[in-house]
Amino acid sequence: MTMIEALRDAMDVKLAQDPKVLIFGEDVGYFGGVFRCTAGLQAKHGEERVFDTPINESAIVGMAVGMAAQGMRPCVEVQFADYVYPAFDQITQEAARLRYRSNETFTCPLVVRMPTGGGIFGGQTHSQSPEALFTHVAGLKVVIPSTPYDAKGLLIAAIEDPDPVIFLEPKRLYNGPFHGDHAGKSTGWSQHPAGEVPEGHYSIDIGTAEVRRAGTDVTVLAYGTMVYVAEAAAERAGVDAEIIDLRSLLPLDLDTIRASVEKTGRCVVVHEATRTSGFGGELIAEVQEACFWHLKSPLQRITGWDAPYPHATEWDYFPGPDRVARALTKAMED
Amino acid sequence: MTMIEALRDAMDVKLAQDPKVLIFGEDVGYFGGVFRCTAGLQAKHGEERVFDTPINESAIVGMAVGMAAQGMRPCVEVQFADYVYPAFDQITQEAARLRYRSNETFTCPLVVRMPTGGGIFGGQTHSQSPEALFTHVAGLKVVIPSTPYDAKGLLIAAIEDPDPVIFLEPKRLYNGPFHGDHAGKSTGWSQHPAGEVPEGHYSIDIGTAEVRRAGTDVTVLAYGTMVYVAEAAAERAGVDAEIIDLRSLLPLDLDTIRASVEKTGRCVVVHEATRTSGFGGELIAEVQEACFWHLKSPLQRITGWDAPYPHATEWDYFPGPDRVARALTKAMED
Amino acid sequence: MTGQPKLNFPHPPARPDQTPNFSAIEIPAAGALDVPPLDLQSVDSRDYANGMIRVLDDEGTAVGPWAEYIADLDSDALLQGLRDMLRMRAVDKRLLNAQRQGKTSFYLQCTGEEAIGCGFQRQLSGGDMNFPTYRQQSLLIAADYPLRDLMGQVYSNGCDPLEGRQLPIMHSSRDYGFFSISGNLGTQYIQAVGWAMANALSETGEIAAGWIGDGATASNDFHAALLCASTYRPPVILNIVNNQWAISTYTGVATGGARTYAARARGYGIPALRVDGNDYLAVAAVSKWAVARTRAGHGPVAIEWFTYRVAAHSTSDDPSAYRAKDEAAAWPLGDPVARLKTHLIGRGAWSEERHVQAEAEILDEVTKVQKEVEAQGTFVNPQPTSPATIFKGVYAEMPAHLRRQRQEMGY
Amino acid sequence: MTGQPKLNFPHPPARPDQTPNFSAIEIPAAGALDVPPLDLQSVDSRDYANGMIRVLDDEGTAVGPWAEYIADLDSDALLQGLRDMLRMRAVDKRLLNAQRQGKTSFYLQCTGEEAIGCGFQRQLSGGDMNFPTYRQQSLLIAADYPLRDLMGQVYSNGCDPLEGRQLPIMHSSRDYGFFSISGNLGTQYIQAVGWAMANALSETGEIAAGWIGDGATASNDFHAALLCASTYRPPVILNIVNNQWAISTYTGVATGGARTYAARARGYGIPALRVDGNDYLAVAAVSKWAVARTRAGHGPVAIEWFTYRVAAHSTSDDPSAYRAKDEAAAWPLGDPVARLKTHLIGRGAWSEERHVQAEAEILDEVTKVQKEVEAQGTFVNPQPTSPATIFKGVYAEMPAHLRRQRQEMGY
Ligand SMILES: Cc1ncc(C[n+]2csc(CCOP(=O)(O)OP(=O)(O)O)c2C)c(N)n1
Ligand SMILES: Cc1ncc(C[n+]2csc(CCOP(=O)(O)OP(=O)(O)O)c2C)c(N)n1
Ligand SMILES: [Mg+2]
Ligand SMILES: [Mg+2]
Repeated sequence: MTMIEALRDAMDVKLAQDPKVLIFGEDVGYFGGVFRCTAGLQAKHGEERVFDTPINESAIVGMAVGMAAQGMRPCVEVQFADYVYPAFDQITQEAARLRYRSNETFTCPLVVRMPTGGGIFGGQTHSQSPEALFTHVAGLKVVIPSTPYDAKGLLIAAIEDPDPVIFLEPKRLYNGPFHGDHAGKSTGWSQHPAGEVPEGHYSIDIGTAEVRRAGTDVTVLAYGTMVYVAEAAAERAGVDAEIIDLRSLLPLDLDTIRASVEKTGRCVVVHEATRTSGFGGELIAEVQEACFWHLKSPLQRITGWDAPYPHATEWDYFPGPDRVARALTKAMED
Repeated sequence: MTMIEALRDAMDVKLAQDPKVLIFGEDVGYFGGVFRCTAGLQAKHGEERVFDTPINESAIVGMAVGMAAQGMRPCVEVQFADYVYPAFDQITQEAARLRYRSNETFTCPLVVRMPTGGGIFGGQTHSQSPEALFTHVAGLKVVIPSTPYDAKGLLIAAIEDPDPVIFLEPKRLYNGPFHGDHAGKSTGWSQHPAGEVPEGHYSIDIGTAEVRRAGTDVTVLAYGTMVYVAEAAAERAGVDAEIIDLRSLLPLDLDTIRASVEKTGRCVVVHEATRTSGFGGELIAEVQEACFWHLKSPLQRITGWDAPYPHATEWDYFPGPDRVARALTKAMED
Repeated sequence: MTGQPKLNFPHPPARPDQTPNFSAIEIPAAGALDVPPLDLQSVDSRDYANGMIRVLDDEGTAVGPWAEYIADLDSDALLQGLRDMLRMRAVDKRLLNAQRQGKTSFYLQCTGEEAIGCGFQRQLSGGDMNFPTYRQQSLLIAADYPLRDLMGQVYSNGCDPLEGRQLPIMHSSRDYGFFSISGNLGTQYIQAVGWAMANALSETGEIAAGWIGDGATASNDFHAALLCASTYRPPVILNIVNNQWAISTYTGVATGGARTYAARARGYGIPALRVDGNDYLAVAAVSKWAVARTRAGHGPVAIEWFTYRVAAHSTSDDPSAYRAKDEAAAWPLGDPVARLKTHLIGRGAWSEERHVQAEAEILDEVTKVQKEVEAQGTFVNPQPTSPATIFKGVYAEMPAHLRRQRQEMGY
Repeated sequence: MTGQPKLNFPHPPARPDQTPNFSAIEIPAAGALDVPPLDLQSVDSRDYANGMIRVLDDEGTAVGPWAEYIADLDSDALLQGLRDMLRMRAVDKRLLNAQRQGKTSFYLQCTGEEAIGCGFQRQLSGGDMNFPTYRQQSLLIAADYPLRDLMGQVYSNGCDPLEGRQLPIMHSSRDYGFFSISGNLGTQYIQAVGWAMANALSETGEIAAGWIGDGATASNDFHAALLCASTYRPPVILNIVNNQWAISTYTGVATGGARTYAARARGYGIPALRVDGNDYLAVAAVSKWAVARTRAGHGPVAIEWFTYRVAAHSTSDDPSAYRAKDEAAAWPLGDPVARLKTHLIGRGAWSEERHVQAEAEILDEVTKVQKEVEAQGTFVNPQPTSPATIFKGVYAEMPAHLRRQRQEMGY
């Protein structure tokens, strides 16, 4: 199953199970979304459950906040993460704080799904990775799967979560894993074990990381597309890296991270987003505080450059396996 | 001169000097702003230069983007930093990237001023510190003064800057320094040397930090109100802290920071914003990478808690001198 | 107006040191407009949106079709309305005082606008939900919300249902149909639309009512709400309280070249009416009509309540710096309490003496509750909330990082 | 429509496998509306906003007051308009092809909408600035923007004036009055208002023109722009291109219960007109009127251009999944090129033969430039931009952290 199919399956399962679940967003209804994640859901569950909206992201989230407060379970789509900013007020000031400010008499169980990240020649407005912004906001949860299996289990968990969840979908992984070799041939999910997705209901606890590759030399903290880039980089560098797929950025599975870094004493953080005040800063701050006395070399960040996402030079911008491999090598040298 | 007067003076100087400078925002025109920062400016410079706007922050910034592109120098006010989110799209996707995306044929020299921070019993929507969000955005500059002298010099520099500047004004410092002792008597700026503000034009380079207190034991990185809290904490802890007032978060004066931490080997970062993905994470990531081999104890963050800003328990939320003092002591013990 | 383009800057009719002047405001005669059918369409609502529905004439007599429409509102019901407004005024007065004495950090009155919330709320049913701004405390009063809770919230003390989390006046009560106030202007308006959509989908039979100030109609969420209400037609009433001012900013800055805010709603295809908001009978009548229409499934409706903000914006504000001193007295639609009183006296159900007595009784009642509530702590004499509440309710379940931070705090 | 509230979900007239059906669209006769005075007020613009200004009748004859209004537009000028449209079509065709061949990552056509941008642009003067969406490349064509620059941008190659920074079609040219395209829908609309305000303040005599699609009228910035234009009255023309679709979403989702988008602008107090966007003469006439009005200082005006998106939304889209197959052919306003051609033949200034010849010449010209541009690199055969451009122009001066990152990259 592709990640797209897995996400669709998660929504399908929840739509069937819980009459309170609603799916809406731009082009998600009749057409099934520009990435086809909701294809067929309106035909199957009806227009009252799955519908198209006007092009106004703050309206989409604002409606969802009102619905969630009144007992529904809206799971909305923002067409690209790059278009989430008009909804920033409703997400960060409203959804995130409704439970708190009403002393838990109104709550806000909603999911905002959005395709994130680069690698598709989408330029500035189809490539952004805004996850760090949301992790700064108390009251939100922030989730990003890297496999079809996780995508389904985490999306079901997100829809069932009593609090608002930002659900980032690495669009470069929609149809297959991507190790950062843009010139190479890509294989689909059907040839990857994590493309095997069970039928029916299952969920993955939000807040748990997964060790994708056990290793002893250096810990790599990654999520989304960068999990595969890290795999390729470890191979390229010939370093026995322990690669942790965070899956959930907020809350963060610090226990798994700490256990790894205490073992390896070295750590590289990778993400696609711009470096300054990216989530890498947060990770490094936490790791150095938790593991200071175990560290053998400086923690490093490999990230997107601090520039807008370019079009023609995408592969020089994207933190590919070469850059990550160099960081791994350097971590071992220091 | 109070910080309010210093800011007003900066705008007055620039309005007089440059016909392209415009001031607008909610209640800033006739009335002169809810904090009175623009009082008298409309009467002096005319309604075409200083005017009131509808209550729509994205309209305010959106108009400013168009004006700036056409050669004006708009310096707009957002009434509280808590209300900047509707303008988030125009600031981060438009102002920040206009120069880049047009290959420098359109530029965006604008300033967005906003009162920031807590300590005034303003509750969730009059107390926030959103600086970290803006520092994640390539193309923006982010400035926050802590004295009337700096406020004037930095605001003049911001208005003259060829690129968009987010100008955060620590509202707790508008009328005097604040060391975090909310029960104690506060003194105004008239009794503080930095309350002495020269007449006429001067500017302070954006991107330069200032050592507020030289010391040898531990480096404290602070900005805004926390500069004074750090001073009080150092005294309370009896630690010879070197307190650096960052003044500019983006670009960051890493040279000054590095020189200090290489000397002290210890570092505490303080800010009012929520901890996770706050600017403290970025600072720690940079410092540990730049100074790893000099560090004698873990870098620490003292910040607002990861909860919405509360009303009644404000002083338990605010990172006051006691908490900072404990961190300084701990830095020395480790 | 030809030649060079020149920018327009809207000005209020009078600034400090000028004489109040409302001559530009057209006040249609009471009784002039009829009662449209419940399924009124936007195209047919032009006269209601540009005119003004009024019931009480200058003598305080109820006249015209809308008076007939609420003929069943007997003297008892109207006296209840009067008492609601008097209670609202007493609460505002006492809490303003408390703020002046430093007993609370902040307060904000709704003086002059009491009829709107009081009259509207009495037409709602249990389960209906208001999405208010900070100036709709009158909805709570007319919902018989316990004064103890209301005042406790303002004192941020042991009586506060919100446990000190929110700025004073940012009430929240699910049981009394009052959605949690945000502070970020406008956000509640589209949320009201979403809530009403949920009602329609779940067939609850309940309706929602969004509230927004004239100034905040400029916000993005106002647009979002009108748009989505127009598209999905949920059972929502979209109220606009035009009290002529947004802090220091004259309402003209938000109206621009539009005739009325009601007319703006019509541009979205939503039927809209404008109402004398200082006329309790007009408020009650139009509210009754709008609630009936909405509950019957005729889709959204917008109502502009025309009124005047008599008091300062809040305790942080001093209007003498930006508007004419006696503007409130010059307001052509008068005072809602005085007008209802005159009407009730006119119909023989009330007297000056009984009014004075009622005022005193209500002030006593309010003052008594206030004393009790103050015993649970004030700003001068705090009985602080436990700091551990800071970490409560951020999430349904406290995640590890918040547990660590709570420990770091010492709890 | 009474009883339980039930949500409304707008539907297009036809879905795949259904017969195209535009019977619900009222098409007023050509020549029916007169030419209002330049200082037309919003209240007086109702018929223009709800009706439709049309000049060419079904036989291709120019009729009515608007035809007279542009009587000075002679055959040469109209032939120029025809050639603009043909060039536009040729460019779209060639670049679509290039994308299909993998020579560029993305493309997007404006087929069916050529008259709007071409007709409008020819009425502007140097210094006037458009704030376009991604579907207004016709403005560039009619501004005689060098094809080399236009195509270079799409190929993101050595000819690209933007040095590969932007997605193909996201043009930017200050000199040709074309503001940098954002990609985030709607944002340019309020920026156009700000630019026009700057024009008024600096007395440049220039005007600005905002552009937005029907779907994007739902965006917050649409509201912000109408609001601020209404309040400050700067010299700005607010164009709405209603091409019936927003990717797969039928225009009804954004219209809701409103009659027209033009009517929505009237709700803000802005005079508004609706125009047959497939009628080059109507476009030219109304553009001429709007430009004259705006430059003379009569404030903002909104124009809804009624048209149909013939092609797919973009090369990432396949409309056969959501709309009736032959909908474009059924579109009641026809094709702008064919209509202008018929008109010119009718007035004896053109012939079928000359048309065929002109098409071929223009295609040749375009293909020739295309070849030259492709020699500077394509996606299949890239001549990559230097990676160091990544750090150029983020700020006027490169800050230290970007210098460090550039070094880290190896430059
Ligand atoms: C998004 C946002 N911007 C600005 C403010 C600051 N503010 C608070 S009240 C107010 C005026 C609102 O006026 P109006 O909507 O007319 O309501 P009124 O106070 O007259 O009842 C402003 C600008 C805010 N709360 N939220
Ligand atoms: C803020 C934002 N949300 C969503 C999108 C994705 N998107 C791109 S084009 C489009 C449809 C726009 O339709 P319309 O405004 O009618 O213009 P048209 O394509 O028909 O010319 C959408 C939803 C976007 N670019 N920006
Ligand atoms: Mg108001
Ligand atoms: Mg469209």
